[in-house]
Amino acid sequence: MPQTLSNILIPTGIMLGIALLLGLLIVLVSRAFAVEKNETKEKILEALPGANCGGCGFAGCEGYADYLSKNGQNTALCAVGGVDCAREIAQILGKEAAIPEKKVAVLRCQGTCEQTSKRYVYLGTSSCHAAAGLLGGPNSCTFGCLGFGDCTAVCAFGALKLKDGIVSVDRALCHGCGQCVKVCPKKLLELMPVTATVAVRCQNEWPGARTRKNCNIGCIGCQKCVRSCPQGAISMRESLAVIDQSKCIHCDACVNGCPTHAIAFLHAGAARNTAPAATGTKA
Amino acid sequence: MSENKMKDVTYRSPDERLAEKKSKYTPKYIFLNGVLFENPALRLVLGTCPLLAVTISAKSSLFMGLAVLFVLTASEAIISLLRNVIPNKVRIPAFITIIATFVTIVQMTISAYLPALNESLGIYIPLIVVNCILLARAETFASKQKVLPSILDGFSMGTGFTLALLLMGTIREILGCGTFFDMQLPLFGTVFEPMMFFMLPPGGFFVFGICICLVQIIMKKQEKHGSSKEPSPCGTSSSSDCLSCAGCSLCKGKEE
Amino acid sequence: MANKFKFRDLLPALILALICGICVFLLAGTYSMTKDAIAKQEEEGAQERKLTIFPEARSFETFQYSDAIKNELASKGIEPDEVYCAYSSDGTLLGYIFVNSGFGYAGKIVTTTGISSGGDIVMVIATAASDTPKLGKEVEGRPFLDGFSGLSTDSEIVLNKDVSAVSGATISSRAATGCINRAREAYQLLKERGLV
Amino acid sequence: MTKEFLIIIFSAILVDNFVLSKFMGICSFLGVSKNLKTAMGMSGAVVCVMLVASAITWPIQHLLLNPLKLGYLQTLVFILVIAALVQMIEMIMKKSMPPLHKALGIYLPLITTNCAVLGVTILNINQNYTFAESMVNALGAGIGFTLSLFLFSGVRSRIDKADVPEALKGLPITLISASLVAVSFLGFKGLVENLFGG
Repeated sequence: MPQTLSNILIPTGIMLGIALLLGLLIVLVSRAFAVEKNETKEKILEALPGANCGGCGFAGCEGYADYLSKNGQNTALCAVGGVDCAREIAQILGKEAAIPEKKVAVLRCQGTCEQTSKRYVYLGTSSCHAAAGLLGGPNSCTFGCLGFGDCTAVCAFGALKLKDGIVSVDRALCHGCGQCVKVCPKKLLELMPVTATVAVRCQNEWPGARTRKNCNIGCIGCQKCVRSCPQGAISMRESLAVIDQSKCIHCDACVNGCPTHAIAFLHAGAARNTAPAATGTKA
Repeated sequence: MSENKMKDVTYRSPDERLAEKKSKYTPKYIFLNGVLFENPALRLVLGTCPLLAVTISAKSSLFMGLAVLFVLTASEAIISLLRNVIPNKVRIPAFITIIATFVTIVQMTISAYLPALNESLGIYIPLIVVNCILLARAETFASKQKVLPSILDGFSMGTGFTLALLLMGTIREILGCGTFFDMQLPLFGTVFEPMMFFMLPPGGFFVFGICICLVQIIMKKQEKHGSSKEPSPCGTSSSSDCLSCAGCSLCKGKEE
Repeated sequence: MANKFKFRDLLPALILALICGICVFLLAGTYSMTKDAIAKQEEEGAQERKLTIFPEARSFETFQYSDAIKNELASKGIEPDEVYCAYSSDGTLLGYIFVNSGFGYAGKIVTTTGISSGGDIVMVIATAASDTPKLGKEVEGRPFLDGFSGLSTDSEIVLNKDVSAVSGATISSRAATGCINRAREAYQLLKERGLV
Repeated sequence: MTKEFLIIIFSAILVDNFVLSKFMGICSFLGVSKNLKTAMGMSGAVVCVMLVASAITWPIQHLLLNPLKLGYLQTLVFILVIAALVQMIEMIMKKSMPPLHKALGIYLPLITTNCAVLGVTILNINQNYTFAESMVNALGAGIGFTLSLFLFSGVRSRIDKADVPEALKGLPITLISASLVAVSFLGFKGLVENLFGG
């Protein structure tokens, strides 16, 4: 009996010793490197959708939750989460709920294959950045959308699709996180409030004659829209019209006046009001 | 990368989140999960070390699969029994000790009392201790769920792993040495010269890649028909606690 | 440390130790139960191997040699794990059995080399337990090992000259040949000392 | 003496590279080599776990297990030591390098079951290396692991750029390229013999 007894007890004793030693070491290390648990940050992280899209300007939800748990202001930066997420965060931080302004990406170019032409056949890797590096891209208009889909690859919500040469934005799916705006080498995508109805869908700053030769739907800088806008919301940059959305009263005068249709409605239901002099703001 | 990665990531109210966590693991879901959606070898890419070494012959893959099935089910049961006892700080050493002890006890009993089984299975039992599946499943599943789901999960993961092993084993054995379960296949001896490449581990990588590619095609087809209500393959609902495992490019996990 | 070292902080370490203790208790228990069963299995295996080398042998005794020779063998790195003498039913000496071990591609290789009293290799049996089947395991196959039978123990056995290696398992075949050569050299040394 | 060490280091890094010749530690190798930063973080952790684990397991084996004939405890004790080390490294990393800790995710605890780490410790005992030799072997194995991880994450970032057929995207193409890298490492087989006349 003693033989088998010692045969069992000795190893058990050794193991107990080793395990105890290691356990103590672990406890010591865990005390030396304790990471304080930030309760509010955890709760906020739960509330955020976790898309890590960077739309709020922080490094993912973790960064935003960290910022919120520390200084607790602008609780409504999360475009993806939308209104109810902002309300929950405000509730966690004990602030009154701020309504985030829903934004949607808009492509400021209509240079589809029919409207423009190609200057050379591009056979490089299919990425906008690569193509843009080669003499501004194969398109006749070097400001225009190259259509290689860098933005579609980065869009986390599948809101961007390539349609006959340029990108089309699906406004329902777009959460306004702004990833595509950052990645477009030609800076054509811009986040505009959902309420906006019209926009200059062109970025071409060439004088009108040269634009006309390269794209039959580009802005030729004729300034008809500047004169026709009752609010003076449209100004000129080089020979390109720029609309200030805050002043726009959605009277649609500029759209009807534009000879090349460079200014276009943003979504089907926008063309509600054709009379130029109408006043009153739209919902 | 699949373009709509996080289509379903929208805001979910607190009680929605709670409901989602609870209701997820129905028995049918766990079994399908282990064999199809989250097959440990082909989807989560765990347990590759023994997988490459063992799938040289279909027979040894079958035995290895059965050994893993048996040990995985039992150790997940024990671990989920003790899940409230083991403090979080020492969870890994505790789990691995339980697994290692269990495997060694099984090895000893088999080599002592079942010499026939030991002849075929003997070499693979120590390999199981080093198999990542056990600790991965213990860490992600058994330490959070009750005993019964854990046993079912262990069983389903084991079967999934055995099926994957068997698939690879048969391919490598047929191509590598022209036999199937050690029976010389008629065509293969003379007309088709067996390729040694498949017996070497680089061949194992190659066949493993092809198998995952097949599974990916099947999953994509199902996704298109929408017939499979395939959850995000990492088995984690929201993407925030994604395991960023090797199969990350397959699932909706976040992408660095 | 910020706060005082309370007992609660030691709890994880104690629980880990407790779990490990119970595990090893079970392990040691099964080990002591299965120890003699495993030894019996091994013994049967060894006995069976010896009988295949010398079928007509009836009894095997471990070969005794003085410590001086043992150290000399060890210094040359050719000390076999075990040495036996095989005696037939009427007590005549049939030959010697050297058991050596070495390292193949994936694990231990144990060779049992039977050398007749005349000095030629009767037969060799190799076991490569943890080698991968179809590769390292082929070293156990008869085609490879039969190449050694009948070779004389005077000259060194060279792979791919006296014996052809197993294709695809060069490391394991080299390890096995190494073990057999070590057995041969040990036999030569014992012969010089007149013990054999 | 140094020739002995050189042989061990050389064979651990090139000839018997733990990942590409002995095929140990593939789980984390595949999981982490997606981008270089996490790959290097991981291999750093693996190297120090290997070194410290060898430093602890060698004396345990030779001073504790062998004299008392407790060979069967070897696997259990070794894995326990490695698991405790990994747990400590995880805590240290969580405190000092949280982004890396988040990037490694499940792969940090999986170092415990990483066959390479356990493989090194058991190999040190089986080859009955002296203490210095086993430390050198652990260092060589660690460097070999880092080298193969480094090579492979380079290969992998190239693949992400190339246009791969739809079905092969992601893991399958990674595995096929891993098999090619492994074949290239087969070439080192005879290196040590004729380099050092071993």
